[in-house]
Amino acid sequence: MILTLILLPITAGVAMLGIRSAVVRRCLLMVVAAVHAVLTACAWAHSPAPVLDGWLLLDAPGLLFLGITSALFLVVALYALGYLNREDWGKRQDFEEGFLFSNSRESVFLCCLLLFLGMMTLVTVSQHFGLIWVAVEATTLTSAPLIYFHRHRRSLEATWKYIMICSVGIALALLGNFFLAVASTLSENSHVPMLVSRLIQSAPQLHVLWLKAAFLFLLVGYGTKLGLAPMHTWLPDAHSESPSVISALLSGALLNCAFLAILRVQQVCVAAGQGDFGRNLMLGFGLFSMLIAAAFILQQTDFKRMLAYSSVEHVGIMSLGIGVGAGYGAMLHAVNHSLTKGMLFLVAGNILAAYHNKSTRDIKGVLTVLPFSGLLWVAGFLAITGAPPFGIFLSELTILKVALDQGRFAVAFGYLLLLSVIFIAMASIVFPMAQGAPSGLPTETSSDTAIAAVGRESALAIIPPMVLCAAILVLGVYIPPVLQHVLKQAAVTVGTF
Amino acid sequence: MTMNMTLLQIPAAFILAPLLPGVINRTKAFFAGRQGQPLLQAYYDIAKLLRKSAVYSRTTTWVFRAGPVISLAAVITALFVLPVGGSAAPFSFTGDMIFLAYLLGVVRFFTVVAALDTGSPFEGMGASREVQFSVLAEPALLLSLAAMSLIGNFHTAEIAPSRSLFMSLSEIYARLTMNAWAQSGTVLLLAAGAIAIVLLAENCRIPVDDPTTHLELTMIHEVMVLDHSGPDFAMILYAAALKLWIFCALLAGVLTPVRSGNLLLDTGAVMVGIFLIAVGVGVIESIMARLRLLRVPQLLSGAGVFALLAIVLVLRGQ
Amino acid sequence: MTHMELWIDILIVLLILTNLKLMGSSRLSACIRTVALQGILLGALPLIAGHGQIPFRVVILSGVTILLKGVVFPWLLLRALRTSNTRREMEPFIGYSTSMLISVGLIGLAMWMGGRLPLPVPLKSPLVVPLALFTIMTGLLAIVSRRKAISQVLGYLVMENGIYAFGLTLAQKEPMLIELGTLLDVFMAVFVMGIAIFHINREFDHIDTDLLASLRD
Amino acid sequence: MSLILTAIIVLCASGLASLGCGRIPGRANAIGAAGTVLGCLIGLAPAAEALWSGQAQALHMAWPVPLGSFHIQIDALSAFFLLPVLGLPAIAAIYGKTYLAAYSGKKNLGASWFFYTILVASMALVVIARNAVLFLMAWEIMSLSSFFLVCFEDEKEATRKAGWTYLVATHIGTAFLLVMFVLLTHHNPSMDFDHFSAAGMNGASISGLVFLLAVVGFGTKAGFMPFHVWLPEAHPAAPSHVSAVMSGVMIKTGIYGILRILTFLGHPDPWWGWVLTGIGVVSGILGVLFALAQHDLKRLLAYHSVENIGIIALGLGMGVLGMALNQPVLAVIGFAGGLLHVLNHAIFKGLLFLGAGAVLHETGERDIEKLGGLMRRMPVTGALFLLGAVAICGLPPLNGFISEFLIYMAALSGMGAAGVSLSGIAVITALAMIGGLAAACFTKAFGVVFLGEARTSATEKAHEVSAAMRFSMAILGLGCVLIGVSGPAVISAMKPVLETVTGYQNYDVAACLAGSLAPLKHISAAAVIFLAAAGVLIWLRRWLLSGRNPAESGTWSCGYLRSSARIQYTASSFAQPLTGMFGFFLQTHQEIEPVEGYFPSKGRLHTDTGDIFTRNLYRPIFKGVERFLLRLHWIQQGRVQLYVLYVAVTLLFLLVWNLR
Repeated sequence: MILTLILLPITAGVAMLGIRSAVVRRCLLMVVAAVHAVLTACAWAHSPAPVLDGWLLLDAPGLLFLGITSALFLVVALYALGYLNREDWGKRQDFEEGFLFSNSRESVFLCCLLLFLGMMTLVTVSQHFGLIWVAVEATTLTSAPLIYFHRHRRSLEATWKYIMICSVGIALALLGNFFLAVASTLSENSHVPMLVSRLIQSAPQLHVLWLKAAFLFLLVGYGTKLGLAPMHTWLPDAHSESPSVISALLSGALLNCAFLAILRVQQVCVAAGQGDFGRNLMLGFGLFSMLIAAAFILQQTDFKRMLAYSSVEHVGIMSLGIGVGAGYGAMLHAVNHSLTKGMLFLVAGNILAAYHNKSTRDIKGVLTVLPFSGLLWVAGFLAITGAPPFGIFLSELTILKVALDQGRFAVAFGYLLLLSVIFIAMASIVFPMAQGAPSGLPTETSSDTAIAAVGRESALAIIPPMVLCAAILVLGVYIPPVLQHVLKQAAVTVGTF
Repeated sequence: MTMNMTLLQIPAAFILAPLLPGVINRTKAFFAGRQGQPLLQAYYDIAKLLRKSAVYSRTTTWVFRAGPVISLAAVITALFVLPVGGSAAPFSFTGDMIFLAYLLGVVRFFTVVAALDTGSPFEGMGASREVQFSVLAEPALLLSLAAMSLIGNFHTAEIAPSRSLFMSLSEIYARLTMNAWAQSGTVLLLAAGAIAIVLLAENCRIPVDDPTTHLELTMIHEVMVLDHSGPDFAMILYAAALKLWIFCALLAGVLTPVRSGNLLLDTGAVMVGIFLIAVGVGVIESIMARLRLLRVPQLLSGAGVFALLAIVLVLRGQ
Repeated sequence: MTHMELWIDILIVLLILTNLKLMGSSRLSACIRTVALQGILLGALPLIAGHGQIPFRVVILSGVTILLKGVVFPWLLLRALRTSNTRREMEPFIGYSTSMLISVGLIGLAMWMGGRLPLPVPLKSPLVVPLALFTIMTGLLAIVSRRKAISQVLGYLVMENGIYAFGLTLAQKEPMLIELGTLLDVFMAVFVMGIAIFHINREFDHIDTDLLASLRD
Repeated sequence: MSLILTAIIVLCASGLASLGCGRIPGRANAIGAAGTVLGCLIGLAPAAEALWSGQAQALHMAWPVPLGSFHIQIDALSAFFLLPVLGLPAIAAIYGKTYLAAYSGKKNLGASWFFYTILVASMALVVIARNAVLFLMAWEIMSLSSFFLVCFEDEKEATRKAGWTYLVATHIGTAFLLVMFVLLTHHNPSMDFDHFSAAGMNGASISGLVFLLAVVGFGTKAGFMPFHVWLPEAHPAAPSHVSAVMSGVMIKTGIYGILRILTFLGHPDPWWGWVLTGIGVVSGILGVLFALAQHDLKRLLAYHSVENIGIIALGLGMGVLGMALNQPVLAVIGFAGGLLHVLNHAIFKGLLFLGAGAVLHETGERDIEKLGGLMRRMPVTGALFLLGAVAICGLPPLNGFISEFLIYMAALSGMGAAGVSLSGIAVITALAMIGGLAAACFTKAFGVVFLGEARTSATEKAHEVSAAMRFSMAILGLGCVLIGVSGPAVISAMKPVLETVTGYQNYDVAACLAGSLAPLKHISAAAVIFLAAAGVLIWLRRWLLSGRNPAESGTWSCGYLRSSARIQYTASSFAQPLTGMFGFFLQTHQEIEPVEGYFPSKGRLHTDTGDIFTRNLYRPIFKGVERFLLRLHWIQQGRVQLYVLYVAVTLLFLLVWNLR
């Protein structure tokens, strides 16, 4: 079943290249997404057997992140249907600089999309550090063409930065893998295989110094992919220039994959008695990421960049959560953040489609122009900043409680301070956009005709974010027992509570 | 015995209060070397006004007409908690001094509102000053009364549930004996000073206000009631007289510490005190000029400082 | 010092020299050739280090490495270079002589760090770890200090070479599947970068990264 | 318990139903108002029962969220707060139905009612929640729903700014509460109130810290100075019935929070009482001073909320001091005064905001300098506003006096005890000054708006508001009078509440209250005398004037014959002596073009009193943080080389750092 989960999207992706009918392609996309989701659900119900000598195995963290990825992908695929329908496939004008550009071919786009899903699935099920590395690098490569979907200068720049920085980062992670291999070399002829479970078993025998060095390299390497500051620099560019569908997946699913990769190393560290070493580093990176995110969300002029920096903030929170030992909170936060950020990017796509503008200073009156999207935009803001009854409130509270229970007052202070600053900064951007009389619309006539020109919101653009909104609302007041169980298991796996 | 006096206090105030402005005016006339008004001028004025009809501004509403009525009613109610010298008031209860002060607040509130109802700039001006000065006068009055309540009482470390340490006005004044003066004379003197200043301010006497001036720009109380006429104005005059009576009684109670138990002696002493205070007010009005308006807050702050000092002394001293 | 160890040391010194050459030359085609040479040398390293009896998988891996790093990548890059009409790296952020000086400094740093990391199993040459670290740093330095997109890809390749040097000599027990997967990924990365350079050239008419700095805050 | 849950469900359901009818304003309006009234009435029943019997009722259910459980309880304290929490919104809803009708077609009334009902429901949940997670959720939902209500007219720049300020303030306040609750449940996997303990790290007591956090966190909501800055912005911006609910009830949840936390902290330290008293003095005096300097009627009322919260804080401060120093009388009377003022303020502030709303509804004007003479056009509103004004000034025989009197009593009775005397003096001085200033402020507000002549044409079209709106205000006015004359009964009924707050046994509280019951009885009697005297005098005046024929003329202007409405004293000039006297605190901004020369042309004077805390405390802090963070923007320069350098340097730094 695990193999099916990986191979299904890959084969379907390759097949995409050969399908000429747009309808069939889109149907295939939906079918794959749905089947993938159903298989994932089955995996949640009954843990599937390990394959390839335990290289591919679904443990609790993997199950959790696979679940997020699959669910988000299903919703995003639904949105993508509407998105691809809306897209104008000919040459058209860029709304910022005015030059002409076109899109890459839909078949390539969908192919990469499915390959991307396959690679992310591979990350979640891999137990071998080498395989994890291969899969993570593969996600970078398959997602690069997705970012360059709109073929214009800015997206090209973003893609370039994305490949360059992430490749360098991942290369460092490869070195980290080798270091880990050195650490696991017991003598000339005996070494521990690079499987997570085996390394944990023989963790006491590992070479501490090499293990630490390996952790540093892997943290910085995968941290680049995860978007921890100061390695996050590619993230705002890639998220703002890619289509919203892709931004949602990058933020909601891809970051988690990198996070999972770091958690795997942390697992080994904890088993080797070096848990505090890893935790302190993650704590530092977490706080620094929040600080950087706060600085750049403040007076941000591009709302998609704002969301991207918010992702930096939230990976910071997740990292900080692991850092203070709040594994449960961090895992819950990963779930909440993925769904919330996915929803926000989808709504941002709707706003962008109506306004043809990304400037937070020009756009006004979203609530009037796009009543549903506006409402979701405001709700998403509240959710992402941790207002109840949305899920992030609970995860942030849990992390705070652990931090204070550990007596880490300075950390708790910084955490709350930065959360507040970010809340204020985002509120100063989101509400002026949502409220007031409409302005910033593409047609410079009276607001009534401009609103009429935008027309009513289509169901395919509204239902996916609504579904996500409902999900985070539910997670804010009710955590299903099955999820609760997996979260607790995952927290135990990474050596926290 | 005491009972009788208690019941007599209110009629006495009703009857004697309008005499006080007369006494003041006669004193001033004496100092100015004039014949002056008759001692009973205020009675004549009230009687005359009661017989007259009234003129109302077209701007005014029922608020204007209600002002004098409510003011007078409040002053009359205040008389019920007012001890005259050592004899208790008809109503004496813990915290009645606050009730008294707030009843005077009601008087002020409705006088001011009635003044504003005319829409006249002059009355507005007077009203504005009235509320300004009361902000400072009210704490001074309450603090000085509180200081007196603490005299000789500051020794119980714990307040028993059944009995409050803090007392009613009547109890306070009943304890202001010669002995109390001997023990804490400074405190009482300071408190009396504060009350005296508040008396001058609240009753619109020189140096705060000049009731006889004819330049409306400088007046406070008189200008607020410019538009009232007939029975309304009679009520205002009467209420003003009663208010003066109340303050004189409060001050006289401190300054005449005759608590012999002999009704005649005690009552006589305090009555003499009340009228001597009226004479004193007259003397002040004769020998002092009106302060500049900007100076008045300083004078009232002085009263507040007196009262505060009194409290500090009484708390430190025992 | 045995015969074989001498050969290893010679190889390592050659690798270090290729790094210095890369940092010192401005002609891009020369740089590409240097990197190609480095790839070939790197591919040869496990063959020499193998005590005479060389397992089959090592032969395959070395072959693939030499093929990819010595032939395919340079060919890809040279093609991109030709289409873009670019010859030289003009005005790098850090000048050539400075780059050389920094490189020398980096050798020292690499030596120090190599000394701080005692290996659990004794190596054929104590220079391998410093070499690997130095190559990685050179690659990073190239990425950071050069303006042309191609130079950055070269930097990435050098860095990858350094990592590879480390991996080949230290962790030979890695399963072959992983090794191949790794190589495939690197190949794909360079391939995608090549495509990106192609698009950059089409979009901007040259491959300077200066114009790729419009997305900022 | 089922009744209160039913009430909450009814409220939420009617809100949703109203939201569903968003396109038909009339129906949305009717459903929203009716649902609110119904829900509130259902909810009041268990509250009344709990107060009457003194028995607490609880419901405890599992709730699968981390740290949470669905634990609610109605004890006497909760029940006491439920009275205003459910009472005032019901009355305001009746008013709001007509008030909002003016916006039908222009605004989404369904959404407004939705947030209104959610606000009421969440407030009810706040006062009955017994689990920190549940409490915090209700608390934040309350804040958010009221935020959306404030943003009702979001097309106005000022409204958006007000909403922003409110949102920021309430969010920061909640951050303090988060820390507070977590500290209270140190190392405990459950955040139920039952498990709260003030024993912190290593057994050391952290109750002082928790208390301070509560004061800041809850104080932000309550409007303690200097955390009040959102209040004068947000309350005026909301629709008037919402202002009434926010000012009258919602900010009291902050007071509830402090009281509730006090019950967990055990024996207080004296400095807690001093802190509360200090806050009370500052909030009370500065609140009313700033109110005095305002020209905007609703803003003025909002500052008065700060003042009244200050008075409540004085009462609580006395109560805490009493507990700290083992002076049960002081404690009981202080808390009684503070608590009763909570109820009283809800009533008269509700009345005043509804009155202000009526003026706004009819004239479209909130600037009192442009109003005047409304008494003749809106006699009922005017009379009720006057009643509210008298009550808020704390004048007898209305309700405001009763609660202030109790606080005075507490201060005076504690004066003798060591540790209280200074606070006692402060309380008496402050209360007396507040009384004087409040009288100044409300004679100004009432006088300038309702009396005299109309200053501009804004009032021309005004006429009396609808019966429903008058009815709402009349109910509240009746409340002012009833509590005013029945002080002893009210205080006796509060006995279980005081037991909950102080933790004293039955006997003690009753005994402590006895000392204050007698005076209150006398005051009630004196109130009757007052009313009787007024009645007699009215009759006397009627009788005297009956045969005569009162004449009418213009106002006597001391000889000026051609007087116009514009020569009336304005609100600014009325307040000027006092604002000038306290100019140091107010820092009023003045623009003046004096009248100069022999033939003067136009002169002009404009004053504007912003908040000194906003200007001198918060704005510099915010600017400083902003400047620091913006300086970090150079990081993102756009060059990929630099970005890779970051990665390399980070790695190198970590390596060197960890491999030293």
